[in-house]
Amino acid sequence: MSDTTVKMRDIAKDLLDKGTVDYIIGWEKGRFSNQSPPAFITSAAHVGRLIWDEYCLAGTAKYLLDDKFPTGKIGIFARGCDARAINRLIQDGQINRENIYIVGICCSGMKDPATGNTAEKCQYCTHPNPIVNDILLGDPVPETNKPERFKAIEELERLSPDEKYEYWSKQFEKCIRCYACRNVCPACNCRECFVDQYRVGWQGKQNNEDENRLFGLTRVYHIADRCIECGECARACPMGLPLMELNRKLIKDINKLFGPYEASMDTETTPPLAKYNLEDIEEFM
Amino acid sequence: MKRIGVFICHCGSNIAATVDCAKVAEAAKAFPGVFFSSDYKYMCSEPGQEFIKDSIKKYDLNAIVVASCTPRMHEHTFRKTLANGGLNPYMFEMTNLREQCSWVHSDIEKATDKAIDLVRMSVAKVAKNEELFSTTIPVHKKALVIGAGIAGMQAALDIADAGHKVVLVDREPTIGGKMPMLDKTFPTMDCSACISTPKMVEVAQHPNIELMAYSEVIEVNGFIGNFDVKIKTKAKYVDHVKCTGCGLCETKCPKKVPNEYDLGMGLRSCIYKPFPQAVPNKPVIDAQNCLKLTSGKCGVCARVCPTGAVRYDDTESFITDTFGAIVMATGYDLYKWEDVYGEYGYGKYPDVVTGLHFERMVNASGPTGGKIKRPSDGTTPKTVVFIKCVGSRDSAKAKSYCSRACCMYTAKHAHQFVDKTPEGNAYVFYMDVRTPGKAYDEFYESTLRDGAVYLRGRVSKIYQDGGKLIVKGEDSLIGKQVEVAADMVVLATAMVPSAGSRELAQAVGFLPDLNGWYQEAHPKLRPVETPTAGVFLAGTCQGPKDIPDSVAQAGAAAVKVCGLLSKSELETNPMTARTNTTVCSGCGICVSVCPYKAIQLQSITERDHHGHRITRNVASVNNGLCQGCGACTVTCRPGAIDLQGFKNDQILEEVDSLWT
Amino acid sequence: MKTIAKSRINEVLDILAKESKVLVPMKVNGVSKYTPWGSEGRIALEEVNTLLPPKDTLFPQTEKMYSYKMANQEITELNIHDDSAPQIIFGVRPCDMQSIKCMDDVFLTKSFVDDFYKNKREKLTTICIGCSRVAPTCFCDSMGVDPGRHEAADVQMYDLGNSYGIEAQTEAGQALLNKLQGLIQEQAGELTAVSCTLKVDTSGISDKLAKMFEHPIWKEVSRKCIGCGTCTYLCPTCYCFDMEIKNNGNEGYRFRCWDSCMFSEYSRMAGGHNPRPSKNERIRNRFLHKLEFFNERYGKNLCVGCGRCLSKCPVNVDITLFIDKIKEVAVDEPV
Amino acid sequence: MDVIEEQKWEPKILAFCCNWCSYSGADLAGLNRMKYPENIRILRVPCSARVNPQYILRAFQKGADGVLVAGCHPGDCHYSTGNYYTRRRFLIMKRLLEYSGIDPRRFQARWVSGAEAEKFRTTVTKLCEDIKAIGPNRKLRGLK
Repeated sequence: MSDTTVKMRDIAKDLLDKGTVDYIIGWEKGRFSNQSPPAFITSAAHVGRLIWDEYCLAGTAKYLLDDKFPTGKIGIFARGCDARAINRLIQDGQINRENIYIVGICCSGMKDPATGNTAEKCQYCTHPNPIVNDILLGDPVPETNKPERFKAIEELERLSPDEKYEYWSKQFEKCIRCYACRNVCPACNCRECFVDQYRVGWQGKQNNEDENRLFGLTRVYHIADRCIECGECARACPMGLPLMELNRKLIKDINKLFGPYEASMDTETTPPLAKYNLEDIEEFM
Repeated sequence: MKRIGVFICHCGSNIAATVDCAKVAEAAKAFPGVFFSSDYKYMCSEPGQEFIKDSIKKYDLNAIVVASCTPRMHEHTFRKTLANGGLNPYMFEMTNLREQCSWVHSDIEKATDKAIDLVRMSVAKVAKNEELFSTTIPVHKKALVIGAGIAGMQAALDIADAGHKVVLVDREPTIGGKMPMLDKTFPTMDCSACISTPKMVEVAQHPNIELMAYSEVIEVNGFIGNFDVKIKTKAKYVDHVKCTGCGLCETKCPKKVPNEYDLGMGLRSCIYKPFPQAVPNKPVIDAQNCLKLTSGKCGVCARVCPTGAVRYDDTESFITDTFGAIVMATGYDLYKWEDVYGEYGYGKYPDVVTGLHFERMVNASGPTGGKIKRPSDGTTPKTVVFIKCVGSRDSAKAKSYCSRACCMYTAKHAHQFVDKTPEGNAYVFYMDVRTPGKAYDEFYESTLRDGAVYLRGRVSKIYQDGGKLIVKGEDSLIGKQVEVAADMVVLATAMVPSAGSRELAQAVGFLPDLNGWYQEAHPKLRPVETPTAGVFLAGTCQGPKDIPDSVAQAGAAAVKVCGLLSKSELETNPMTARTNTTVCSGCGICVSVCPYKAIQLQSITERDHHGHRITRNVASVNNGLCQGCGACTVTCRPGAIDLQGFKNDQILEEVDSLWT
Repeated sequence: MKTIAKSRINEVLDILAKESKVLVPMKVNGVSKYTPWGSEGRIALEEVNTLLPPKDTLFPQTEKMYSYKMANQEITELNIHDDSAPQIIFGVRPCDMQSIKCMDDVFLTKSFVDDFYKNKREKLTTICIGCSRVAPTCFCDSMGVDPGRHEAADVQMYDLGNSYGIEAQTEAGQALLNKLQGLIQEQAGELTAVSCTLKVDTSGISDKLAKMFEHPIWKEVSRKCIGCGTCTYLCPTCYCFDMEIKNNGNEGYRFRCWDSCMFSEYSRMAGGHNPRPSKNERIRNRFLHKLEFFNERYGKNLCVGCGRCLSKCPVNVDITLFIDKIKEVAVDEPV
Repeated sequence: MDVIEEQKWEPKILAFCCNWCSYSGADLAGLNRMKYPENIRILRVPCSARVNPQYILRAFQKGADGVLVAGCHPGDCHYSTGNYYTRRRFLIMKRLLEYSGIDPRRFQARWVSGAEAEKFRTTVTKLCEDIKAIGPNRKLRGLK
């Protein structure tokens, strides 16, 4: 048992005993050794369920939306990605910082349950250390901005329009519209998703390549300047759509067009598409 | 369930000549929700509108589409027709078959197909229209006039005489603008100052006018009836309450600098009034040049001032006030010919001057006491060449437009010169002589009779030769090169919008045209209004004009203002943003993009699905402030905030309808 | 028994494909699913079961029901849609075969017959291949399914190493075998019995759950659910659907498409009220439907133990763990 | 689309025009009797900032061969800042469309003032020519 696990349990026990938090969100072992799904610990007696290993893949922050108006504080274990997700939810006005107690964990990356190699979402992680926390576990992991994470996008950009279309057709043709990508995404925190607005009719419910593509492109546009690159969408997708290749395309362009920007590094910076600069590049003359 | 009526207008032959209106009407019958469709010669005519009203009753219609001209023309007309016909005026959509179809196409078949598509779009949209109702906003019965030239003064006086409060702002130490600088006014040759300075005094003394000279508008917020304006008054260094305007300080001031009012031809002290009849008739200190303020030495003016009005520690001050209407009267500047006209010497020849220099010269109160003298050596010129259209009507080098006043004032100058210099020769190089106006052409004729020589052609070169300026040009009427050895050359330079007018327009919230002149709401029908409701135009800020036109337009603007201020409240446009609070998650992105600060997060208390009381934030829109641009709607991912009259489902229906 | 050499499976499929569409487990850009023989992709018989279940063949994710035309505000044309055609589905695993039986119950029995389903079902011939090995997530035998075979299949095949044992179980199956005469040979074959490594005890669970509608356990087991539709869309038996109209000016069509009881919008009523407001109620509905309601109505579980949901759920919501938990909790009277 | 249809194919191009500049620019083109192709269908919006990029996706999905978004020049927006947001939104959407395989010539955003009738004419004419050259749009097209 890793000593982070030990520390996790001690802290959780302490927080629950003292009543600092009503419950704490972490991870526990699933039925199989390569599963460490999220866990909700409500009493000190159960802190033994908590675990920290290389299969703690799922994000914890999104669960804060299930309890937006808590009676007491919510404890949450947060890796780098979860911390940015928390900022995202705070900036989007969904939760209050005062209502949560963040136990940050410096994360050196998880494994893909299927292959045992480094999980893709972690391969390209630029902020493994929680940027916001009330207490920090483990020693900070060295951070790089991983320019290589845009390599796949650059390669796609080099394709001809028809080749690009062909590539995405193959992808969207697979989509089953289970909306796992949306439901794990901390930037997807609307009360009612546009796809569910049958009265307005943004989106047909038919499952076909084009409706799926429409959903895919709209989804990425909706999170364009708010994606925190946690990679949960791609991880959650049961059909293996390379969703981060869409997200990162916009992230790349936004950085190029409007200057360096990383979403949710704080809770104040206005997202680039909600502001402007008189000197923005001009292509529409 | 919608019962839609469709009316296709022939607009005489304007539409019918290119679009098969009957065919369009027939096609429309088949569109979903259409229960009546017909074509008609003139929908906007009285009988046309009656036709709509009758059909509403006869076929029990509850939504109407009229396909005719641009909605920018008649949308309002037909909304009223609906109201008179007993429908909500917003159950209406208009299809633009004239400006955007019949007038721009010639192939009847294709134009008709397009027309059918355009009508289909409107039908699809109107099927989603909802009844809208306007609310009212208060009107602050106070007007702001920006710029106190002849136009600004006239507008201020007319509004004030009608009994409304006016604040008149000018950035110069004195009001009056350019008119008092002029000597005589064409065609009557009465003294410019003699008729403008009394107006200045009248303005200063009017009980309803608050004068703010040496001041600038720096910030404008709000909307028609409710403009919140921030005005800066520059540091005068003279307490105008104490100052009696005796002028002692000006005589004692040890430092003299070129006087802007005389275009640098004369001198003034550093504590100064621009000219003797300045209003307010009290001096200000020119901080750039004042010895006390620049070096701390001197202080003479303070010592000699009998009332102790001089205050070197004076600072700029700010006031904010609310106005119901704004009149823009920012006037013009003269085109900087020195920057581009190399053939005239780029301004390096002292005796090549502009018409305004000439005005100051011939003006008895000017730097030369009314004597026409060469700036270079002060001698009286015998031969003067006048060149028209310097910067005007010259799209290659400068401005493509005609400055309108030059023909007349050049005729006036020539007349004045030969008048004052009997043995003198006046040559006028011109492209055309434009004298439309009462007694204008007669005046020009008299100038010819006075002996002024008009040469039709452009001047190709001016160069110095000893004491003379050699003016080379062409007389295109005889097709010969001409050369005049002149003592002085007077350029009729183009009018351009005054410095800073573009920034001011943007602060107020409308846009100048391509030349920087203020764009009127409609070139013919709304010449003194801007696209921004409650903001009006007077004088040359809208385009080159002479004095009579400026004064006339000022009066027109004043009437518009009085009309507005006569109401105590206004109906608001109901086509504003609205929030669906069940969908709104309170992320607040819409708040950040609203240009009118019309959206705020407001907390509401409700019960959640499990019956627990919760308090959460939602966006709430101030209909008075919202102008209906819809920028917020696009930032809202779930479309919780939507724009009435241009709702997401309406626009999506329009798009879809094109491919049904 | 009758056998066919594995090396000649392609020939078998070629012959069958002459007369009707043959759906074969294939890997098509990364996804294993039942794919028409002859289309691009690699045949994937080695996979224990495909990522996408065969559900789509009988109950498409999006299915046109009827189309209409209008003129002058009146309906002028109405056409019921029927795209059913003879189909053979090859290589169905016993768990998925069982799922077809579940759907048969839903769409064909209890005095309700769904024609769209019926037309397709009547024209479908099923060829089941018994499993010679199982995946760690397989638990079909706990759900009363024999991993080795399924009696409902028209043709049953057994993996004998280099060849498949093959036998007809229905007339349709016999007719199909007749077409393969040349390829079939007699040879003795050893059937190796397989059983799942993942076991759950479902005995009495239906009755127990009947008493647990208000039990606090739902809050606990639903907590980590993210409310996506992965489990229901990958499930071979989940048959919930929504019906919508796609209108396009004066014409349009009505279609039905899969829907998921895991979506918050699924149970939202027109007025906005939602009888299943949170995942708590939604998860309860799904598990009760699978293990209780369906049992009550059709006498079997609506879970066939294919293991797709537990291997693909992004947060490992695991029906087998849930069943174990139910066993543990004490319930006497309804709470 | 078969060859015969191909030959009589005429592109249908949707143009979102802001009420204050581009739409009145189009009106001015009419007043001046300027001619441009019939393939343009103008959809009037109060401001280019009202144009949701999702509308463009929708138009292509429905079968648009080309889409134009036209608004006031930066600095000239009737609502003072709307088109600055438009600019950012469509700088992004333009690239996303291209990335997903839509020929970049099929989508354009342009600033057309109320005075620029000629610019409106040349813009839509050019757009039409380009799209006639690349042929009907078959991408993103949904089942009707």
